[in-house]
Amino acid sequence: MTLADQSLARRTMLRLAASAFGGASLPAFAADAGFAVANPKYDTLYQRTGTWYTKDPVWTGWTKPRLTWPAAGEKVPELTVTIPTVQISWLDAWRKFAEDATKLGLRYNIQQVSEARWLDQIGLHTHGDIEVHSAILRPERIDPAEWATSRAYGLDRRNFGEWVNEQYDAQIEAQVGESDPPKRLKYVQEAQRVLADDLYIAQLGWGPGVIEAYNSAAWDGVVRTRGFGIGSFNAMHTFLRAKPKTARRKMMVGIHSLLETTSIIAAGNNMRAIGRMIYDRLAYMDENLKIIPWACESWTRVDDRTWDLKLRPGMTFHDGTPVTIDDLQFTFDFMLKYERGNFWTANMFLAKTEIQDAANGILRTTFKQPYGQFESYFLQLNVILPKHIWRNIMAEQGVGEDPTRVRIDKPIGSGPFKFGRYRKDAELQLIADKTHFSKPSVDEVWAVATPSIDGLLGRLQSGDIDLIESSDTHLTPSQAKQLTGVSGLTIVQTPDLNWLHAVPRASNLPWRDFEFRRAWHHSIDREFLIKVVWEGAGRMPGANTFFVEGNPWNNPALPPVPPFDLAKARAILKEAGYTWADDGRLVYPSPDDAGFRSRVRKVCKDGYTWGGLEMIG
Amino acid sequence: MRGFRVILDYPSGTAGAIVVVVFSLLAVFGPAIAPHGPFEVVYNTDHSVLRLSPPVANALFGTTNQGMDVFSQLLWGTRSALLVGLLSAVGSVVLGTAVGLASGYFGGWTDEVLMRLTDVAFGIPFLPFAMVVISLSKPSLGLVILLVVVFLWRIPARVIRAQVLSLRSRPFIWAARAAGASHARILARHIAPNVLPLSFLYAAIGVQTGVMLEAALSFLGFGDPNAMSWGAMLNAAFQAGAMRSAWWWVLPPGVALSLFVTAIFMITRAYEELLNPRLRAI
Amino acid sequence: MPLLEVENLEVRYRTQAGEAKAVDGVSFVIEPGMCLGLVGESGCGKSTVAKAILGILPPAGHIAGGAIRYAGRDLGGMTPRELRAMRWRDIALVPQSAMNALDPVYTVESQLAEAIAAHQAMPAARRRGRIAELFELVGLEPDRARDYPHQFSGGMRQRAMIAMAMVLDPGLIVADEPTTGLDVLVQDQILRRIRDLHDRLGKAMLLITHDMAVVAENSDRIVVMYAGRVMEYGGEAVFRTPYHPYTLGLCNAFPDLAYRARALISIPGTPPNLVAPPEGCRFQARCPFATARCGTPPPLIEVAPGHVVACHHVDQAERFRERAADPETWREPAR
Amino acid sequence: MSRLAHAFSRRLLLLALTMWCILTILFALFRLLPGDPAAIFVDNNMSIEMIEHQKQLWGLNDPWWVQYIRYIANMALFRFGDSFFQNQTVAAILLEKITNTCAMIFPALVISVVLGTIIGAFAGWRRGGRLEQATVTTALILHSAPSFFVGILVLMVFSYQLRWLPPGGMTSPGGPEGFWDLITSADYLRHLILPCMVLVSREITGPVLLVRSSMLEIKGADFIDILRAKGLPEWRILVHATRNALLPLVTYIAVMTGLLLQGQVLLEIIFAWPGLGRELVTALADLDYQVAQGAVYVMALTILLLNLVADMLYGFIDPRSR
Repeated sequence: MTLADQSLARRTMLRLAASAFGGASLPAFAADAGFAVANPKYDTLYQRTGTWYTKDPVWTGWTKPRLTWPAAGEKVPELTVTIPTVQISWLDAWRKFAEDATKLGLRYNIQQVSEARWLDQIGLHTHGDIEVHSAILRPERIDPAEWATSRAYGLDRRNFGEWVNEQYDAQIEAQVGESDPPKRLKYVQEAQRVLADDLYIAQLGWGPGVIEAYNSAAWDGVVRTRGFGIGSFNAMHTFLRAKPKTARRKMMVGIHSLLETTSIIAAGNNMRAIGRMIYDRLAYMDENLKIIPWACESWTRVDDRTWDLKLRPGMTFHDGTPVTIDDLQFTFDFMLKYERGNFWTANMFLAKTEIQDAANGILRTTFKQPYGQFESYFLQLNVILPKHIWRNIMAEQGVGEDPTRVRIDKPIGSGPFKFGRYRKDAELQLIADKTHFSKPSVDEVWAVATPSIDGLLGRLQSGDIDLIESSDTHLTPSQAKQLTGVSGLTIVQTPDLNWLHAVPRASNLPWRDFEFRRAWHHSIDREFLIKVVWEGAGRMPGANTFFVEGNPWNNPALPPVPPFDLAKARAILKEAGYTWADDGRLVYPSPDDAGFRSRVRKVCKDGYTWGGLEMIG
Repeated sequence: MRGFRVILDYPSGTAGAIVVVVFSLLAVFGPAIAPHGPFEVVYNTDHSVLRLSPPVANALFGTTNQGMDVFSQLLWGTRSALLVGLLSAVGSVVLGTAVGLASGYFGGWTDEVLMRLTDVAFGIPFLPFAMVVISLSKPSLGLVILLVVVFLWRIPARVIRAQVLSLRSRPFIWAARAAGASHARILARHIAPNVLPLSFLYAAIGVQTGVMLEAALSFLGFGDPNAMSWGAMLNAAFQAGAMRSAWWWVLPPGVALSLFVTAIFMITRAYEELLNPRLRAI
Repeated sequence: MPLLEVENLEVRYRTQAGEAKAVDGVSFVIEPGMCLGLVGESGCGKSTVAKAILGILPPAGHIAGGAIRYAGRDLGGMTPRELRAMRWRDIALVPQSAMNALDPVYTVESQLAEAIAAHQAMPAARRRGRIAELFELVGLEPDRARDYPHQFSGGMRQRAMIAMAMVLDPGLIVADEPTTGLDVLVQDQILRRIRDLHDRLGKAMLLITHDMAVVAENSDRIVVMYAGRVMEYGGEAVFRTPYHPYTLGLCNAFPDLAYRARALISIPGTPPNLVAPPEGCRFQARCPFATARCGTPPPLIEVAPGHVVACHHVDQAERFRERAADPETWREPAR
Repeated sequence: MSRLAHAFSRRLLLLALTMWCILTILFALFRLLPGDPAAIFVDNNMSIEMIEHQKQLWGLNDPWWVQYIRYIANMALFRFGDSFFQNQTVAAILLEKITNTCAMIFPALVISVVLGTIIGAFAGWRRGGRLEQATVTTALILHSAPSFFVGILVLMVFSYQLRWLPPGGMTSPGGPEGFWDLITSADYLRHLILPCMVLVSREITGPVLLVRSSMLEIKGADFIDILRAKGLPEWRILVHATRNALLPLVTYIAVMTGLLLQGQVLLEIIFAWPGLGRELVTALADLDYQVAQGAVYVMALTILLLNLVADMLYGFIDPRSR
């Protein structure tokens, strides 16, 4: 079982397309034998036909030496950290971490690459020792599987450190099939405990804070959605409930990312969020992240793989056509038929749908296996497509089997906002559908593309925009400070659920040594990240978990993160048999150090079972 | 050296020369006199970060949003800027001169091939091309220099070819050839000395263009992340959204860049007048 | 009334070294129908005289004294508007090197037409007719008028310039070294054309040249200039019986004309610096016959009616003429 | 005329050759796409069959030279493929962006050339004056000032401090629709002023300095004396001189447009202008390679075509070169 990140799939298609017109060709690699996996179950990730790690010369070239026992006196190699160029703050933090690590005899090689190349490298696990990642919140990402599975499950490719802890994986496998939320929470909390205990990922900071500014002279009653803030199209409560104070009933929203397409199928994340304001989601979340009914009035669990969905009565599409259960079923059928993993991944476990009660609008959905993500993922991601428009759209436009190629110039949905005017990369007008059940109080929402933070702040200051779309753009305290004097603007901070973490390559040396990991965790000056880089807008991580305090899935009883203490780190390393060379560099314990050999073989802390790559020889 | 004296005959040339000398000194000694490292955070006495501060005593030009000292960054940035400028100038002029000499002197197919190559180079839009290359690989100062060289060599190549062509028909070349001098000797003894002043001119122009292009690339975020440069400073200010308020962060790199580029421009104009007396009346 | 009177003309140029007296007290008179030859080495100021008359001195130059009168009217006292109206209609120019005298981006015809249009309203058709007529006059095919200057040969361009000079039928034509840069055959043809203008149409003319032979053939009166000053001024006696050693030297340069000279003899040395010219006779440094007296300004002596010479030693002219024929005399400067 | 035709066809051939070389470079560059194309096999949601199908569809199983020939053919016919991100053909995207870019460049170009010529002509004509000295010094400084810095400065002053002009974009939200309505609207003009000013401030220096120096050269030419001697009014003489001085400018305009097109990238970022340069930056960030590649191709082609046009135009303007 795996969950795919659709961004990876998207890039695959992009690369394929670029190959066609840009001419890349596919080199053939000779399979490299010599790699072994402790538990054959995990073999599939490395050896299965269609996977490629062991066939990739870059990956094998990197991994092989790191799975070879170090010689006597061998220094711990340079630790490579790869950071995308756009993430200036990550680099700022890593410069400090690297400086501190030299005091332990560690050398970092911090590489900055374009975001494109970074995505590629982490996807191929050729990014080096440490992968750095931050959370960007979306409604479906409240579901614990988004992070717990993708970043640490032994069979997921987005587990960039290739950490394979069988006890952790057991919890993950259990939670995803558990459709009863309280029971699922138990599994998720136990998984978090294992993760934190085995010292795999290092949470560097919880944050940065969600700080926003809005035009309070013109608007009242903005809604602060936990983790999202007031201005996120993903959490559209502000756009539904804010009250205009002036005659202007249009809300102008500056948006950093460009508006690239109006097709909800082909869109990237920002436009997809807008798409879900036009098409109705089946369920949504309130400002406290509690799941609430949306286009589906209610749902009933029949068994652990079957649910009955009841459509909200009285809804109409923006062209006046009533929304029927046929439309809902058509949407699922459409997704089932064309699901290629390159758009919505929510439907990959759906087996079939049948209309249970047409008069009352009840549809039965059946899944291939017990499904724990029904409410928090499946209902959040799916929308209702108007059957009368979409029925033959693929054939009419002659796009073959590829729904991402469908052009929808003027989307018609049943959501709270009608699609108005659109100028690509410039502006998009959303007109409130006053007949919608959510009863939007604004008249219009305009998304105004402004590609730089400076431009956004300038427009906020000049009153051109009322707030900034906050899915990926928050203010720093110093930016907020610049705006505090501006009349009419109010700064608000919303409790955040964000984090920034580092993932070491646990399957490789030196990270295979639990004691080394422990020492490394002590070498990270998290306070620097929070106080200096984030300008104080962040929290010290309570534990090494993805589900920060405030997240509904948080486990409050986790071991704390190892504090920044270089002396302690040094002591741990010394205790574990590490020595220091004349130039100060850290040297591996001697090859006959039995403790070292056993730790490296086991990788996991005592009490857990390692299922991943084994040392060579 | 005669060239330098002529440059100094022009007030603008003198001013330019002084500015360039000052910047060169800063590039060499700047990091040594910089009170902080390029990425070092400046703290207040109470150990809070001196963040986004206008110029004060312990941060002469103020600080960035990360509490880094703008003055120190400027000094470190001068070094990278001049390094890129100098190396790309040398690279492009050596390459351009070699191509120009070979093309102009040997003529025929050599000329045809090299000049078509130059035409191709002239067809490449630099910034877009450089952005593509950098985003496909890894940003570094070396790559920026390489790209600037690839972009710049074409101009000296064409100009020097034209110069060589006119030299080639002069009697002393015929005489030398009739006397049995080898190609290498003729090139080295008779042609190169006449072409070198032009090469110097294009080296100066190369420094200017190199500095400018590095700044532009860095500003767009395609610069070397580990090197502090003027463009990178502007980029950081732009990314931080500090343009509207933190004038102390924006002005130093911008003014330094403009000043340096103007200075070189003044020198090249004075030098051009030396090379081309017809312009002297102008 | 004389057509053109130049009286004590002084022209100065601003140079980096100081003010150069390019023309220093030059006077001459051109009567209607007369051809005056102005002769001297290059740089002696003769072209400057022409430019001053036409009012096209470069920005660095200005008239510092004296007067130029055309038909009795002082050009210096005219308003720019009057001056403009007078130009070309009254005084036209056949310039040195017609190569660059035509605007390369306009057709020859339009440049001629422009001159007409600037001074008189004339329908385009008549203008074209006039131009065709003039082209024939100077020996050019009229249908080449629509060509661009670069399509003409050097000689053709100079003819076009002569046509242009004639286009308004001016009272005076200034021909400033009209044969520079042309090959000998063409030079001859051009000179013949110019002589035609003078002979057949009775045009008054100021012919400027360094070539004594040209002057001898064409001119009624001759002015010999050296270093901004007039050395000798008179009728054809100037080259038949020259008085001034400089004139002798000039004549030597053209053997068929030279006074009993057998070989081509040139004057050694270079003209003096005009920023700080020597006291006295300007030619003294190069004059083989110079004496101490030459350090004082030479008097203007009328040796014959209408024949004026600026030399202290007019009395020794006979001896000079004999000695001047001997190349040895010119071997070394006197001092 | 046949000589002209011959020259033209030779130039066209050279252009094709140059373009082919650039395309080959691009082909090679994009073959070095980040990462390993074999990575396409890893997507668990993409079946092998689908990948194979897709590869077959795009001809990726063909030998490299077949792909190369197809690629060149596609490019030559402006078949850039589709943008995955934007759900549109790349050609359509590029066309729209070029239009927007031209909406900024074109006015700037016209103003720079016209105003620059006038200023340069006067500066050259009235040589030595204080005005001329000031013009030249200003031009030198403007020429050297990096446009993105100037852009930031004018934004700081006119937009953020004085609040006279909008800080970016082509229109205010809800501005006029349709290209013609847009570019004839006052709103668009207001948005155009700042970026146009920055572009002009830099680009005008070329014509000013160029026209000034050729003016100085022409002023000393004999034919100017003749024109004056002909009694032409001063302005007529100035027209003659300017017309001659314009010759080198024609070639320069092509160079200038090429430079503008590239330098545009920076200004489009600063002024949030949805043009070709910004599209390229976004495309590179989004891995939208078809768009990136198309954009570079179009820019290179534009530059080459402009040079060709300039050469040909020069032939028409300067009778000597015919």
